Amino acid sequence: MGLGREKRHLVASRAARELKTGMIVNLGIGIPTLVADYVPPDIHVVFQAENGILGYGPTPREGEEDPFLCNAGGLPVTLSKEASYFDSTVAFGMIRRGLLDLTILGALQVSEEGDLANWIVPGKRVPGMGGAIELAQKARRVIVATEHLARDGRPKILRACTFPLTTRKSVQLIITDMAVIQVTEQGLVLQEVAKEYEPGDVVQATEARLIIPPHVERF
Amino acid sequence: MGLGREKRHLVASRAARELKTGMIVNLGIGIPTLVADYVPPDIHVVFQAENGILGYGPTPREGEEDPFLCNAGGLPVTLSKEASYFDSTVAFGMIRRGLLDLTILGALQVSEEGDLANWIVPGKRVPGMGGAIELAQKARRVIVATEHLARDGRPKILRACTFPLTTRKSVQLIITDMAVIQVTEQGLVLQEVAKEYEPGDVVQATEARLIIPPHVERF
Amino acid sequence: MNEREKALSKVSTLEEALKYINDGTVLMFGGFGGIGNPPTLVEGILQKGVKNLFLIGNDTGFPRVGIGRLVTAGRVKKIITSHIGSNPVAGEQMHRGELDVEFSPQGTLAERIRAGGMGLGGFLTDVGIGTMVEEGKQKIVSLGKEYLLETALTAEVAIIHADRADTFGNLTYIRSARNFNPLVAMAADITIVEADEIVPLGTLDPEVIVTPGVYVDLVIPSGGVNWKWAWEEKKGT
Amino acid sequence: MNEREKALSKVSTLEEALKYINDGTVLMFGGFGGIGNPPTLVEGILQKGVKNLFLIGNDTGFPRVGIGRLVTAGRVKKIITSHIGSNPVAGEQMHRGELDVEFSPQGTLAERIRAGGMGLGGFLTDVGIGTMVEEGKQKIVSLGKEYLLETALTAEVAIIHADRADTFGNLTYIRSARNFNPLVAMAADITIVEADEIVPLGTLDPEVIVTPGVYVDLVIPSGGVNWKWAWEEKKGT
Repeated sequence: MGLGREKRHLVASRAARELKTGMIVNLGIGIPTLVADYVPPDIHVVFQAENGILGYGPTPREGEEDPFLCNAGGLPVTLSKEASYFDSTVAFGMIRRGLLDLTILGALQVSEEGDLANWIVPGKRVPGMGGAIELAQKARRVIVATEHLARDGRPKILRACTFPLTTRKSVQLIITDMAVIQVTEQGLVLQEVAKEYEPGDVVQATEARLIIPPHVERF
Repeated sequence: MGLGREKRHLVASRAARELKTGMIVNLGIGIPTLVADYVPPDIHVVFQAENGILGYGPTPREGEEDPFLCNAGGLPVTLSKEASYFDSTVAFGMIRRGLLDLTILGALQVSEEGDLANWIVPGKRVPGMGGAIELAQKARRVIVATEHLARDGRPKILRACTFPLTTRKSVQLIITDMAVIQVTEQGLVLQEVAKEYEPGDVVQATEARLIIPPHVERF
Repeated sequence: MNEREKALSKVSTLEEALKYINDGTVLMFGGFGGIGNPPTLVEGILQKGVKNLFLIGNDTGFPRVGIGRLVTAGRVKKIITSHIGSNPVAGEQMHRGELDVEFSPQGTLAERIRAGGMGLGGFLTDVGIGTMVEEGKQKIVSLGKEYLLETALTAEVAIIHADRADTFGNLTYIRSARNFNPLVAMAADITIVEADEIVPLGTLDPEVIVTPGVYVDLVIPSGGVNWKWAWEEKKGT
Repeated sequence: MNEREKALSKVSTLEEALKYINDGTVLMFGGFGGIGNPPTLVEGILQKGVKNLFLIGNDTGFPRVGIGRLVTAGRVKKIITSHIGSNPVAGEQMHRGELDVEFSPQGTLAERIRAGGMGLGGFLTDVGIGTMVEEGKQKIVSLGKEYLLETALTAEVAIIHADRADTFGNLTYIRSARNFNPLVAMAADITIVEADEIVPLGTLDPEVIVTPGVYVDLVIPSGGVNWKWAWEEKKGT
C-alpha cells in the first residue's frame, strides 16, 4: 500500500484517538481498518460494518480467525457483546439515517474544502465506490486516514480534487503519516505534525494551502 | 355480520374447496378467515398473514389461544411446521411480488367485470383499505367470499360498483351463501347454486347479469 | 454492569420515557390489531394526560385494546393508518370531524415507515393505481411503467413492545407481535421500547436479534398487557 | 417425510439446479468479499461451462475466491456491482472491454435488489447527488427536496449460501455471511439455495428464520468452501 507497516499503524493509532465513548463508528478499507486494533482501553465505541455487523472488535489472534466473521474488507474480526447481524440494506439504512457518529475512510485525494475522491483513478484503476459515498455523505463526522503522498509521490491533499468526487465538503479531519489537518471554513489548518517531520515538510508535501497556527502539536 | 353462523360457514367451507396443494394463500377478514378451519385433510396449503406469518393453521381449541399468535384480523390461530415470522414490509413484499397463489377476500360490492369495492360505504363507514388493495391487485387468483346480499337486503353483485373501488378487474370467482359465480370475459357465469335455492332465486338477488349454463351444480 | 456495559446502556424508566411524549407529538407505534401495541407506554400516556397526538401506525386497535385506548380517550387529533374498522370510536370521531384520518394501503404504509427509517425519500409502487389512493400523489414513469410516488414517513417518537431487550437495546419480538414494531423502531428520532424482559448485554444471540440496538434510545420494563383481547371479551358475553 | 412435508419440499440436486443457469442468464448472487458466495454452485457453473453471464451482486470477490472465480474464468459478460477492487482480474477485463461493469453505490445496490424483491419500482435517495452517480438517472423533487430515482433490480436466477435450510426453504445464515443473501433470495424468479445443513420441517425456530421459504425454489446441499480465503493466502506467502 506504499507505506511501511509502522507508518500505517502510526496513522491508525492517531486516528483511534478521535474515538469517543458511545460512538457508532464505521472503518473503511485499508489503514482505517487497523483503527479497531488501537481503541484506547477506557473508550467504548461500537464498530459497524457494511456487510451487516454492529458491534465487532479487534483482529483475532492468529489461528482463531473465523472466515464467516469478517469486516467489509473481508478481513477477520472478533465479536463484541452488543453485537447483532443483519443484511446490507439495514447496514446502509443506519448509515443513510445518520446514525453513524464517525466514519474513518481512505482517500485518493482530499481538497481544501473537504471534497473527497476515493474511487476512481482516471484511466487507471476503477475499483468502484463500494459504500464510500454513503459513508462520506451521511456520517456525522468524516475523518480521512491516509498516506500523505500517493504511491507515485504526488500530493493527495489538493486545492481541488482532479479525480471524480466521492462527495463534496464532507471531510472534517485528515490524518496522515505526516500530519493531522483540520478542514475549516477558513481552509486547512495544520493541527499536529508527526515527530520525525517539521511543519515545513508537511507544507512541501501538500498542494493545498495550509494555515499554520502558532502552536502545532506533535504526535 | 348479517348472516347466521351456518351460512357463513357454508360459504367458508365451499371456498375451502378452491384450495390446492402447494398454494400460498391469504385470507381476508370476516368469512374468509373461517376458511382456515375447512382445509380438506388431503390438501396442503400455506396460509400467509399481513401481520407477518407464513404458515399458520386452524383456530386453536378454546383455552389454548395465544394472544401473540393471531391472524391479520386479530383472531387467534395455530402454527404450522413450515412457519416463519417477519415484519409487515416482508408480508407485503410477498404479496406485491406475486408470490400469493390465492387470496380470499370479503366484499361490499363486486361488479360484472370483477371490480371489487370493499373499503368504503360512502357517507357511512370508512374502515380503511387495510391490505385489501395489495391483495386484490397482486394475488394470482382472487376469490370473493361474502353474503350474497348486503345487510340492508340490497344486492352486492352489481353491473357496476357504486362504492369507491379497491381494484379493477381483479376478482375471478364469487362464492356466496346462494351461489358460486365465475367472472369471465363474457360476463358472470352461474356455476353452482346452494341446495336451498334455485337459479331463479340467485338471479333475483343479483343486480348484475348472470349467464346460466344448461347444467348448474349444487353445493 | 462493567464500565463498557454502563457506557452503552439505555435502560430507563417510564417517567423518563414520558418526558419525550407531549401534546402534539408525532408518535409512531408498533402493533397490529392491538397485538404488539406497548401497554405500559399507552397507559403512561393516558395517565400523563397527553393530548392532540399525531399518530402513525397500522390501525386504531379496538376501543378498549392497545392504541385504541388513546383514541377512545380523545387524545388523538390525527392519524396516518391503514384501517380503523375494528375501532368504531375512531370511525365516529372521524365522522364528527374530531379525528383527522389519512389512509394508506397497509403494505404501502409499512414501506413508507421503513423508507423513513432507512433514510430514503420514498418509493415507487403501482399499488392503488386507478383508485382513490392516487389522489394528491406524484405519478412517475420509470422504465416505461407508471407508478405512484409514496413518500417516506418519520416521527418524533416511536413506542414499541419487544419481547426481550438487552441493555444496549437489541430487541427480539414474540410471534405475530413483531408486525410493525421493527419498522417504527427505525423511523423515529427517539425510540422507546418496553420489553417483557430486559437482559444483560451478551445474552441475546446476535443471529436472532431483529432490531439492532443502534435504533433504540430508551428501554423500560413492560408491565404486560392490561386489557382483555377483543376475542376474549366476545367469548365472555 | 409425511405427505404434507413432501408436498412442500424443495430439496433438489446440483444437477437439477444447474438446469436453470445457462449462457446469458441474469444471475444474482449473495455474498460480500467472497463471504456468503455459494461455493458448490459457483463450482457447478464453472464445470458446466456456462458463459456470458450477467451478474448482479455486491462485488467480484477475489480472483480465486467465490464469485471471483467466474470472472477469472471469463464467464461473465456484464455485472452490476459496487466494488471490483479486490479482484484485479475484473479490473483488467473491464479495461480491455471484455467485462461491462455498471457501478451502484453499495447501499443503493442493496436497496435496488430489495426493491425488486419487494415488488416496488424503485426508490428515492440523495446518495450520490452531485457526483457521477447522477448520470443517466431521473431527478425527482418530493416535498421540496431533490432525489435520484434508483430503479429496482430483479434477476432470472439467484444463487445463495445459507447455513441451515429446512425442506420448505426457510433459511438462516451464519454471522457476516448473511450480507446480500436474504436480498437476492427475494429478487429472482428462481432462487437456488445451497445450505450447509438441510433439516426437517419444524426444526428451525420460526422466530429466527431470516428468509421465509416462499422465496426459495430449490435447496441443495453445500459441499462447503473450496477456496483459500485471501487473508489465509497472504499469511501463507
